[in-house]
Amino acid sequence: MADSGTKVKMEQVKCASGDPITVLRFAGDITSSSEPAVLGTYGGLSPETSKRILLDFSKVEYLNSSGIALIIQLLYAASQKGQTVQTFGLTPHFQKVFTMVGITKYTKLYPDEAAACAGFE
Amino acid sequence: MADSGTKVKMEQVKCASGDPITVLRFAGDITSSSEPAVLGTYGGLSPETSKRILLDFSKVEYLNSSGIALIIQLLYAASQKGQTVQTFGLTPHFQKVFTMVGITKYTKLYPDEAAACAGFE
Amino acid sequence: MNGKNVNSIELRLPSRLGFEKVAMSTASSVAKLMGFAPDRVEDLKTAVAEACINAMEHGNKLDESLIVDVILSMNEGSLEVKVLDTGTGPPEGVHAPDMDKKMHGEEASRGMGMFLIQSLVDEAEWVSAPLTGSYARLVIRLNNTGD
Amino acid sequence: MNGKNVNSIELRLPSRLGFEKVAMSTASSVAKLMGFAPDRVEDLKTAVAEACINAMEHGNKLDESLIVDVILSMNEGSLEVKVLDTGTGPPEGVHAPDMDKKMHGEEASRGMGMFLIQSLVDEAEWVSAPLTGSYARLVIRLNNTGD
Ligand SMILES: Nc1ncnc2c1ncn2[C@@H]1O[C@H](COP(=O)(O)OP(=O)(O)O)[C@@H](O)[C@H]1O
Ligand SMILES: Nc1ncnc2c1ncn2[C@@H]1O[C@H](COP(=O)(O)OP(=O)(O)O)[C@@H](O)[C@H]1O
Repeated sequence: MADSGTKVKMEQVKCASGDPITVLRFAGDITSSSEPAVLGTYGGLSPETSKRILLDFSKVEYLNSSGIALIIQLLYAASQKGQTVQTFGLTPHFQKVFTMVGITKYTKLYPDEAAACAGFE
Repeated sequence: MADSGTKVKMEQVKCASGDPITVLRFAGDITSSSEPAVLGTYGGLSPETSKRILLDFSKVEYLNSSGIALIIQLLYAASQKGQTVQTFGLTPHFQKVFTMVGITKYTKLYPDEAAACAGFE
Repeated sequence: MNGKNVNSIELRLPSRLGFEKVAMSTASSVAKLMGFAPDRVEDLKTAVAEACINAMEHGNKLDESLIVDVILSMNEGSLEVKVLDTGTGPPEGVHAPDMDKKMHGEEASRGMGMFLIQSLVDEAEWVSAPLTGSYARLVIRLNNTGD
Repeated sequence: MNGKNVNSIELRLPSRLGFEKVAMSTASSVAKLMGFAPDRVEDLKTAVAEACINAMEHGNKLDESLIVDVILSMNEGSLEVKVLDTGTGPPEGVHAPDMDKKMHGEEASRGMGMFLIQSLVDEAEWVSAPLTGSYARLVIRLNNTGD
């Protein structure tokens, strides 16, 4: 059985102001089996150098409530460490779902990467 | 039950040489229930003014063997009346299917409208 | 399923996480045939996925030899989906997630499936029938353009 | 279907033309889960559609109360699809279309379904079992990249 699984790519970018931003680019599925990809990758970031984190969902094909629970755990951990997390690339449907469950109180949803970067300023 | 049905649009264009071409632009499904759309529309063309016919499949979502049978009937009728028929806009999969059943002996498949138009010259 | 029900389509899946995607595709295709708008099809897909995951995980305890049965019934203006498992059904009603509690570690990060189902469809109920199996029943209506 | 078969997914459809699209979506989704390439998924979709249409039209004579049963069995390197109806199966073997005859009105324009099925999949057979119903059986293999 081919498992489409979760792919994640870590990237460092700079926003207009020159501040460094860590981008986690997810692809594939985010489900209950994505813990290593989501929390493992997040856990590898240093709280000192990764103050600003951007979650890129634009290549995510399937996201369920267990996957959203992992994102909530990431947000919880980040809030504990004083990191700011912004989000972009969600389809209109999943923007609605994130809003329904109330995540938008803890991470803002932006239409694209440029807007999300600007959101840190 | 919403029936996505067969849509067909008739258009007159000119090829580079200035010769008039009749384009039948299909959209939706081509199945056993598409007889009015396929043969009815074809039957409304005058054999004198529609010597060159172009079949545009680029908006077709679903095509089955009963639909292909209607296209064969159209090609048969056109060959009787001395009309030339060219085809474009089929996906690679349906180009393969048309080739498998042998239709390509009676209509050439082109990648796009410009190439298909040029094929009349 | 009653073989005489000419408006029902049935899908039977082993309880393996991931197979809910097959139910999503099947439900999506039925909803498109019925003429549902793309955003309602998305609502339905997420609701069906969550119901199937719950049936596999909680109802059938991830025993792959136990079947999740998905029955799609097409009515004049609505589509009903029943997702059946062999368990005793959810012990409690729908719980709305409290994000503040989740963000303070006072509530599990999970536990949003039933809430999402209820929020995304026009009607949702859970019927517990310990002897014959239990089911989640969802309805989306054609004249509802969504929230 | 044997409830113990943890690698089988079953879809049951009334014999209504158009519902073959639901079978296409279900089969496509299973094939994608198994990792089939997009062109092979297209081959499978067309083959499954043609088999369902034949089951509805010829096997079940378009009686909507008769079910077409689609059983998808996932094996290590292949996907098998059985499409069952309540009829006696095709009376003859697969007939390759003769386009010249069709273009001279000497052969019906139809009659390409079984040929397409056989051409698009890696294995195809028709099993006639007048008492229990008949089925078309198709197999596509993962290691075959298509023609
Ligand atoms: N089909 C079911 N059978 C038994 N229990 C269920 C079923 N669906 C839901 N439940 C119960 O309801 C609880 C809440 O479900 P849900 O909101 O989907 O969140 P989660 O599945 O993440 O726990 C589950 O933890 C489970 O105890
Ligand atoms: N499931 C079936 N049950 C009974 N007869 C069948 C079945 N499938 C095919 N046949 C028979 O085989 C013939 C050829 O089928 P096919 O090649 O698909 O073309 P078509 O369906 O266009 O006639 C049909 O006309 C029918 O007589």
